Amino acid sequence: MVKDELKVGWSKIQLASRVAQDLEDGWFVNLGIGIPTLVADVIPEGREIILHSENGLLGLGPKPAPGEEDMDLVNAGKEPITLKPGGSFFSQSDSFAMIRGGHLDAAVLGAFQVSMYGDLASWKVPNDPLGRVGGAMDLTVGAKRVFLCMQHCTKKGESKIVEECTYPLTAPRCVDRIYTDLAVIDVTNDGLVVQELAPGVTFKYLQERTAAPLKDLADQLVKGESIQH
Amino acid sequence: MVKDELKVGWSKIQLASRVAQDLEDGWFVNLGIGIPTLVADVIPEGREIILHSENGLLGLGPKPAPGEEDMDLVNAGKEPITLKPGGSFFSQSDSFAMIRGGHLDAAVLGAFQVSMYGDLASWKVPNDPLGRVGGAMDLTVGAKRVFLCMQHCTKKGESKIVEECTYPLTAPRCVDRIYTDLAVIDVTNDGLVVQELAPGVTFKYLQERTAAPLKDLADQLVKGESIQH
Amino acid sequence: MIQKKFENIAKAVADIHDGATLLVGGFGGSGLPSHLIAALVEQGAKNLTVVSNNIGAVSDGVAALISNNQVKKIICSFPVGPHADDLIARLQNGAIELEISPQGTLAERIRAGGSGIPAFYTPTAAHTELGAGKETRVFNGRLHVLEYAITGDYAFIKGHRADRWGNLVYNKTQRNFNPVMATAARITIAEVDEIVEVGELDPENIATQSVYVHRLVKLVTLREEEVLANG
Amino acid sequence: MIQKKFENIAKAVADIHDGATLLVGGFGGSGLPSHLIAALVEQGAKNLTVVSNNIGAVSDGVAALISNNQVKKIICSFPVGPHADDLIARLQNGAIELEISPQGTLAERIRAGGSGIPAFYTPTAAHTELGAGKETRVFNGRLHVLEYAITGDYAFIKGHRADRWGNLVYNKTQRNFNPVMATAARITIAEVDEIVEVGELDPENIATQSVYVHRLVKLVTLREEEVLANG
Repeated sequence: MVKDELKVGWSKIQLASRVAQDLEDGWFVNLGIGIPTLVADVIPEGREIILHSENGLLGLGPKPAPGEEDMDLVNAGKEPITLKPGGSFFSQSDSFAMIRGGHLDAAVLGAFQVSMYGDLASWKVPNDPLGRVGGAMDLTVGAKRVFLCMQHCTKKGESKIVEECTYPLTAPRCVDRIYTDLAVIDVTNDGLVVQELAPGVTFKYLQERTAAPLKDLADQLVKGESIQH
Repeated sequence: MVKDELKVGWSKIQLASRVAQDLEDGWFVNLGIGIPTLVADVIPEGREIILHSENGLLGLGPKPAPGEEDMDLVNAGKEPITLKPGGSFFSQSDSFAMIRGGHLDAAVLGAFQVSMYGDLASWKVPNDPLGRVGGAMDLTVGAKRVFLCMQHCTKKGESKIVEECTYPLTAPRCVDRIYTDLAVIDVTNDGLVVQELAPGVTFKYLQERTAAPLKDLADQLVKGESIQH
Repeated sequence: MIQKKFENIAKAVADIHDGATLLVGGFGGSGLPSHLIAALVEQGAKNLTVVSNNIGAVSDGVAALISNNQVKKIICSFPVGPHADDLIARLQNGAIELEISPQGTLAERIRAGGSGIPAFYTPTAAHTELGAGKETRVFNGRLHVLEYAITGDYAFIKGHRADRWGNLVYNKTQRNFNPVMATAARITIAEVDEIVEVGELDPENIATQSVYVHRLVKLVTLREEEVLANG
Repeated sequence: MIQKKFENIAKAVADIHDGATLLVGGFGGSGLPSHLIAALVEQGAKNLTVVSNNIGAVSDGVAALISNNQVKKIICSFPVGPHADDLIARLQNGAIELEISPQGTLAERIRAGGSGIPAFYTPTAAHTELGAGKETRVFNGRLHVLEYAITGDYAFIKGHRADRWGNLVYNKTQRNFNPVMATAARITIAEVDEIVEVGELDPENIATQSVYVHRLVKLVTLREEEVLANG
């Protein structure tokens, strides 16, 4: 049973579902590459969320059935997808006008690091001559809300939540909420406030795995402090 | 026969035809309001000139037959027109991206005044609190060639060609060629060079009606001077 | 479920506040959201800043708001026309402020507003009265002026067909300023001839995407009015 | 009569000179003008500056020009992928210069190039390594960077259907960078699946207007190749 004890927290698909739960009916949302992409498959029934893909479409639908892939119908990760009724195609310049102009209700993105102030590092590891910025910087400055959806720690076990990012920034002060396999954490003017713990996760367990101070929502509410984001 | 002696020069439709003669096969051309609009009706046969209208179309065709007007298909003067096969519709921002980006081969425009340096005044009379700029400034800075098509003199008999414009400028140093009822005149680094005289017009007659010094193309060629525009 | 259709045009414009900035599409009468304008005349909001290309070309355009004393500032490229008399009178007595922007600069300023670009340089109007007093800069040996983005609290646009998500297609040159203005307002309200089922509009041919339209009003045709009147 | 169709793809790229700036459409393999790229590999022009979003996603994209040592500078947003090894090697030995531009900034710089806007301000990349060294300015309390237009001597784009005037329509997300790049080059060359009669394309649905396309090449299908081969 040791194995089970180690597996606290949400699986990737549970994490995606937890994010999806917070996306409101009628929102326009961009999903980044990686775990965020899974969110498309777990939108609660009866809710219309219009997904945006930065290569130029609104109304992204589920993966096509095997054999029905169309390489002219792909998402930002270049994977075949489908278009929902009501969807539309447009150019990259129109797509980023939409992003930069503040028209998306939320962007759900991955991260290398996020600071306690909401600084995001997601496009480059230090000393890499390349980097893969893509649309990440535009999404973080443009979307009305930036949600991160990521593993709480790196494969080496290091906290991705830090006091100050040591990786090159995607944008400063841009993240509103962090969803990890362990918790849902809001970036507020009062610091990082834990909104929800995943099954089997205690506040102590979470803080031990987080390289920045966390506040407990319950404590905050008891103290009557205002939670803003 | 006195009346006939007074009627030297080109009629409006002859003037429009003279302009049309210089528009090359395959050119994209914007026609301004007034006499320039007539150019659409006298494009030489066998030549494909694609006309642009700044309210958002390429491929402007002739006026519709009476009774077939469509108020959703109008030109920049808000008059009903038709669309040629191969034509297209687009927004104002796309239309002016086309203009400002230098994609039109020529703009044929009217004028209040034009200076010997090619400065154009066409949007406002002095001390008018209003002015009607429309797309004139964008066309004059954006089109590859700016052709004027106008009466040589005002109704009061004043020369529209002047040493310096006294009316507010549309753009400085922008006019390449001036077509009037009396002559075709190029704006060159050497000044105004008369390329062609209308029937019955002598160089002396033209100079007397022009408030800026003119040069005769024949003289220029004899002197071996370079004509540039 | 997304449903942007308002059954009542009055409700669609009810919250427009005094002092709001309003973008109004159309080019003369073509693509003009004249029913929304009429509803706003009825609603009565005052001290509006109105951004629209033509003022005075038609009586049921922005001229109607001016005549009803609802406008304190106009930004346009073409403030003249057969119905400009009330504008001229109010300019003369100082009741209205007029800002003339060249048509392409006006369109680009609105696009910038919708695209998150706060300012850009353009060669248009350099060395002219309309560029006077503006910040300038030389690029590639040519003088340019710095122009600032325009955004609106509301945009009134006219479309041909829509779906309940807010996707729009236009009819011919009706398009003009409508798609660009749709992008630049906090609340974009579209009057359309027809509302079709989601999925009926060709996804390759949606000129204004659903994300830009917040409220839809379907124009009632004369035939439909008869049916309504006859109960 | 206007006829932009070239019968021979080699002729369509023949005049591309050493040192030219080339815009290449596509997003990964979707909408990628891979036949034009192959023709340019054959043609051999060197010291190219290539502007394209993805480098290394597919082997028949810009990676082919890099591997053939035809590129001196890359401007892109995503220089990684399974076929980026030759790019990495040439960056390490200094044979290629790399400029990374955020994807939206890249698209907007190209749009600016096609639209006669020499420079604009954007919030993207402010306070980051990609904004470092750039001119900045505060608008509405927020830091912005000044970004400059990009234009090309040539653009390679991929379309679905065209007419001889040069009008283009695209297929789904094939559109991506193609319409914007088409506007920003002195000579735009499009490879298309089909060339139809003028008037067959829906005038409401032409995503790249005739004015932007200078040369057309129709891709020969496998079936047509068989027919040609068999006389």
